[in-house]
Amino acid sequence: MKAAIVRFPGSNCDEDAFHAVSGVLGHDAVYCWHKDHDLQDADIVVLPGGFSYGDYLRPGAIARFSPIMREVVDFAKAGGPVLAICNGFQIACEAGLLPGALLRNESLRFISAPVHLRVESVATQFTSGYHVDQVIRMPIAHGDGRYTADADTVERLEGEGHVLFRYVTPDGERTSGANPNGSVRNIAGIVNSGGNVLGMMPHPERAMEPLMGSVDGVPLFTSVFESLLAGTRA
Amino acid sequence: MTRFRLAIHIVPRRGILDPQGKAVTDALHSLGFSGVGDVRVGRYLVVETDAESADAARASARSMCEKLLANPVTEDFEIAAVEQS
Amino acid sequence: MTRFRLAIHIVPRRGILDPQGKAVTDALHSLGFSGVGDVRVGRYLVVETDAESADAARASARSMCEKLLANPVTEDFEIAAVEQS
Amino acid sequence: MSTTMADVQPRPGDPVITPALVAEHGITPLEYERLVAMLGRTPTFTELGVVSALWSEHCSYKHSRPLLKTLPTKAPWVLQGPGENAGVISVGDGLAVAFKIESHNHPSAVEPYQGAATGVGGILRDVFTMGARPIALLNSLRFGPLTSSRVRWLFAGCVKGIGDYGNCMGVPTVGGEVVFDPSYEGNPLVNAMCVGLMREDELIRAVASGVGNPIMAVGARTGRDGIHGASFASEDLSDESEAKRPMVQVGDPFTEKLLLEASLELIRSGHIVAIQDMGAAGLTSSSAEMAERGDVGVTIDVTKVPVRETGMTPYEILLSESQERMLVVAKLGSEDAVRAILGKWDLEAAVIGEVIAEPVYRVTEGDRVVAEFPGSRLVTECPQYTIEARESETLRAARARDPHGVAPRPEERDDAWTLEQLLASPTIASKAWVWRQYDSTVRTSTVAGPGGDAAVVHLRGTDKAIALCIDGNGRHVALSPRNGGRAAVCEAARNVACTGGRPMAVTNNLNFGNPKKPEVYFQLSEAIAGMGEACTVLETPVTGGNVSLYNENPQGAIHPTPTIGMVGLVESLAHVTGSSFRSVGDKIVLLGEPTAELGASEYLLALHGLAIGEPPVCDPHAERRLIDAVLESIRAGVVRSAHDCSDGGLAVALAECAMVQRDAQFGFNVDLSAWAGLPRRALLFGEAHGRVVISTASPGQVLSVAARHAVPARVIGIVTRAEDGARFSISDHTFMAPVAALAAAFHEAIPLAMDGDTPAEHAIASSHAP
Ligand SMILES: Nc1ncnc2c1ncn2[C@@H]1O[C@H](COP(=O)(O)OP(=O)(O)O)[C@@H](O)[C@H]1O
Ligand SMILES: [Mg+2]
Repeated sequence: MKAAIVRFPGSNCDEDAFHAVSGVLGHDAVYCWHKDHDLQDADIVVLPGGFSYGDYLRPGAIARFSPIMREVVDFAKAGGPVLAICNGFQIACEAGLLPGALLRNESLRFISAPVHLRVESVATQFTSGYHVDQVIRMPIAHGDGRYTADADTVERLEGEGHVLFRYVTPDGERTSGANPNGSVRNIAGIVNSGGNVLGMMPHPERAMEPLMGSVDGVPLFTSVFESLLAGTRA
Repeated sequence: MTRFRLAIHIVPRRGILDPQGKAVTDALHSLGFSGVGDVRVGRYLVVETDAESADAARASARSMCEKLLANPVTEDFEIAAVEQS
Repeated sequence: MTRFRLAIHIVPRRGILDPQGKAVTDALHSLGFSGVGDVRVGRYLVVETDAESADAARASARSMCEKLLANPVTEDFEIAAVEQS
Repeated sequence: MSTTMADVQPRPGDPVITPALVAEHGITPLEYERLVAMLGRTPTFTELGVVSALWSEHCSYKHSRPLLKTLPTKAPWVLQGPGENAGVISVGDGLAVAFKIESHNHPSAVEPYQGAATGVGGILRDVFTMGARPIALLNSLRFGPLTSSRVRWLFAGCVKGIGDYGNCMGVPTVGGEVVFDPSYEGNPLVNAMCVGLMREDELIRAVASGVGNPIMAVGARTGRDGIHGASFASEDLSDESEAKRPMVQVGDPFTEKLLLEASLELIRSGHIVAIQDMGAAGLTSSSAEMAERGDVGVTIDVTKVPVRETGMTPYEILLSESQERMLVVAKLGSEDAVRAILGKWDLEAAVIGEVIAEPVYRVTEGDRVVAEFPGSRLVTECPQYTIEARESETLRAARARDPHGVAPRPEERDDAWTLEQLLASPTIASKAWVWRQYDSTVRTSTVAGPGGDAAVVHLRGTDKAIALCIDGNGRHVALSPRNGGRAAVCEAARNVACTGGRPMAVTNNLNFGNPKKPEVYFQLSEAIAGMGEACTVLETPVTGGNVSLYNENPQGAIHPTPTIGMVGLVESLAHVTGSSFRSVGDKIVLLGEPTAELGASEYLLALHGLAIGEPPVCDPHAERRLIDAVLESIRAGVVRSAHDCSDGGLAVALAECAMVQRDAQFGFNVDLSAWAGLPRRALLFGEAHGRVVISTASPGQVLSVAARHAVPARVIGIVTRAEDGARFSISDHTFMAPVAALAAAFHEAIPLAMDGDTPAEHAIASSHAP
């Protein structure tokens, strides 16, 4: 299996994603330069974290116009799995791959901290490796992670089980205290209606090895790769 | 072609939480500006551009906002001024 | 006491680097707005406040900018409008 | 080799040189004489500007170089000592670590957000111009008391500036320190440290060479930013300096990130021979220093420099401190290759001059020569000063006062109350409010981030890690400069050892007042001597650093504050050790001895507002034995946790072991009767050096290791459950503090001060941020 890790100017979690895919899990990973139009026949596309174009104007607002985004959008439309992490999530929303928007944290501060997430649905190719209501731990590190969408959209996401991760307390309670950035309904990660584009603010690629303090990100990557393998076998 | 100066306002849409506006309100109160009520904080852009006419300039200002400058999900924009410069 | 609506523009001072303005300029160019020259990105604040008179409102707007809203070493401000609301 | 210098005519429109103008440039009459003698004529306005920058303290070290020369700088593992953009040490496996610390005190006092941010930008460039990829940032901050709203504004702004820059770069900020003390009220200190990693063979030095090679300006365009920043940073902050304030430099971390990637690609490409950051005094110092190191001449045409604004004069272009720019000496014929690499990253590169054989430093504006100096003399001619050193009577008197004579406050009858007060003192309290704003986990190699004694960063591809910290205690230095200099180095080494790292090398930042004052010069020379003694004994050579003088204002000077950035090597990830207790029933061992020393303590400042008394004596030989004992115990696998005693003494250290980690708290039960003879305040809160608190399941082994190293050691108690509280007994005197209360005091202090009922400063800091 091969992952295409898109490199925008200002991406800075690209090497971490590369290490997660290839260093830790032993799959192939390639970097795709934002000025190119080539996803190098990858099976999955990763939009990594960072500060594409310095987050100037709005996080993701400029990156969505990078040349390679045309291929990324086509890949997603064709049902290919796209994993959009942190700045990648912001870019995916700006590009219309996912509904809603990510606004400045309610505290107005950048927040770097480990958070607890509750897995809300395991019926997706990204979460089949977890069990329902499992509480997992991984870091967040962002200044603009407050997920917002109009009421109907939020209802639809909830109704169709497209909210995959929610900020919770260590024992799985959804409280305002457990909400680091003011996201509506503690939403930390969602999938599109096709179930093939995942956007999340927390960093699964930073929870891959014991020395990182958590390995809770591993099942996310293995889930996708296994469903892809299953697909090719079928 | 004439040079125009476009002034653009981009504001958080009503109903969307504006924590920066709130922080500024609180700050103004604690500085003694007790009369202050609601504060909204948005973006102000000044764009120099060439255009055939004021109308053309205004039209391209709109499309800049729709394409890039404002986020349709959370923000409203207004073209505050179009002047020759 | 009357309610006034103050519109305030805060812009990076001329000569001071405006990385955001530059990023937006480049983005607009690559979107085909080739006529675009310089872009400055600042903040737009709308402040509701009570005051005795329009002049009083304007005066307090100034002092808000000097005390809090504008950074005296990097930014200039202008009171764009003072209207009864 | 001598050369015939062109007869340089004044540039039309430039001001005429008058004594007043010379003085305005901070050039003394004596220095002006030297200049005229060197040129054999009156300098042009441009030359005056160049010299005022290069002969400023910031660039010339004219008051500190003779003292710095006394520091130890050599060891087999040192690949690059002082004099380059950053120091470099070998860590084995063909890997090398580049690191350096830099101050941005004066800019941060004027505009905290941009001042601190550009400080981080500058130190990052110093490291990646050596060929290393930055892998960690640290920072050391000093402010007045948080009760002042201006201080809260400075603090919030600096922290946000540091965070926004490092976060955008994707370099984790893994550690640092923050101290609040009245002496910094008018002059905050902002020191930033960067650590980079490279293969030994990737090391590149900023030495111009190869006659005919093109000199290229790379990165951001040049504007009027920070003109005269260097000489500005070499003056007291006064009303004049307010007026003369240079145009504030604005940082652009996005461009810096592109510049980082482009520079590393450039260095690996083999198309260049040298690269240097255009930092203080921008183009002037970078070009002059590269030429001086290479013992060659350079010529630069300012009309070729890409500018951001129209009508810039040669003077302005040479002295601009616009950020995110590099000066590169390319190989002849490689110009296009260089442009191509920069272009890939949407950055500019322009040929602005060339390396010449003639040993002259020549600047032209088109065909007109606007400045010409006899080569390296421009750098070497700068006079060096040695000032008479005399200790301040006031400080002498303050040291002479007996801390034990200070009457306790009535509430102190309850030691638990005193302990809570100390834990809530912002200097000791948790700095999580700060580092929650710093991305400390990007690059996924942070084994131990902020919150412990030192940070630990994994060297991927090996089983090794590096341990990093910054330490310095200005109050101790003020009251006993030489001892304080030793102590700063030893505390840093202790912190590194507690995490399992062997101290390897040091970078340092000397933050002092006006060196022309005998009292300040005394502090400077004594502190440096003390640092040197400790570095020699600990075998941690100094590989570089930075000097920031004139940190004073009409109200007076700051505490003399050397900050020490220490790099240690952790031989195996298995050795990485934390400071928090880990399991109930573990024995608590104290290595080192409590003493009757109470002078200069945080206790005296926090509870009595006093900076008095003889500071605790620091003996580097004892520290070295302690460090060896700690490391041997850790390697033997018998250490569950290790935490050094610093601010607040033994009681605070024990409390920290129990509750720094909010989600894993413990209690403890200690018996200090062995020292019942000591004054109780000294025993609990005195800051005697050379002490480490260890928790272990095998106390016997720890004691025997300690004995072998002649380190005093004693089992003082046991780790209990948090509900059992923090219990102390000193013969018949006992007291208990609920761990929850200690934790609340420690964790809530800074959030309360910053977010409590005064959001104003925060609103300012955030509304000003981009
Ligand atoms: N400005 C800062 N930036 C990042 N981390 C910080 C900062 N200030 C303090 N810390 C972290 O808080 C912890 C406690 O700092 P400090 O009290 O100075 O430790 P010590 O007393 O052991 O030197 C350390 O892990 C340090 O890295
Ligand atoms: Mg310590």
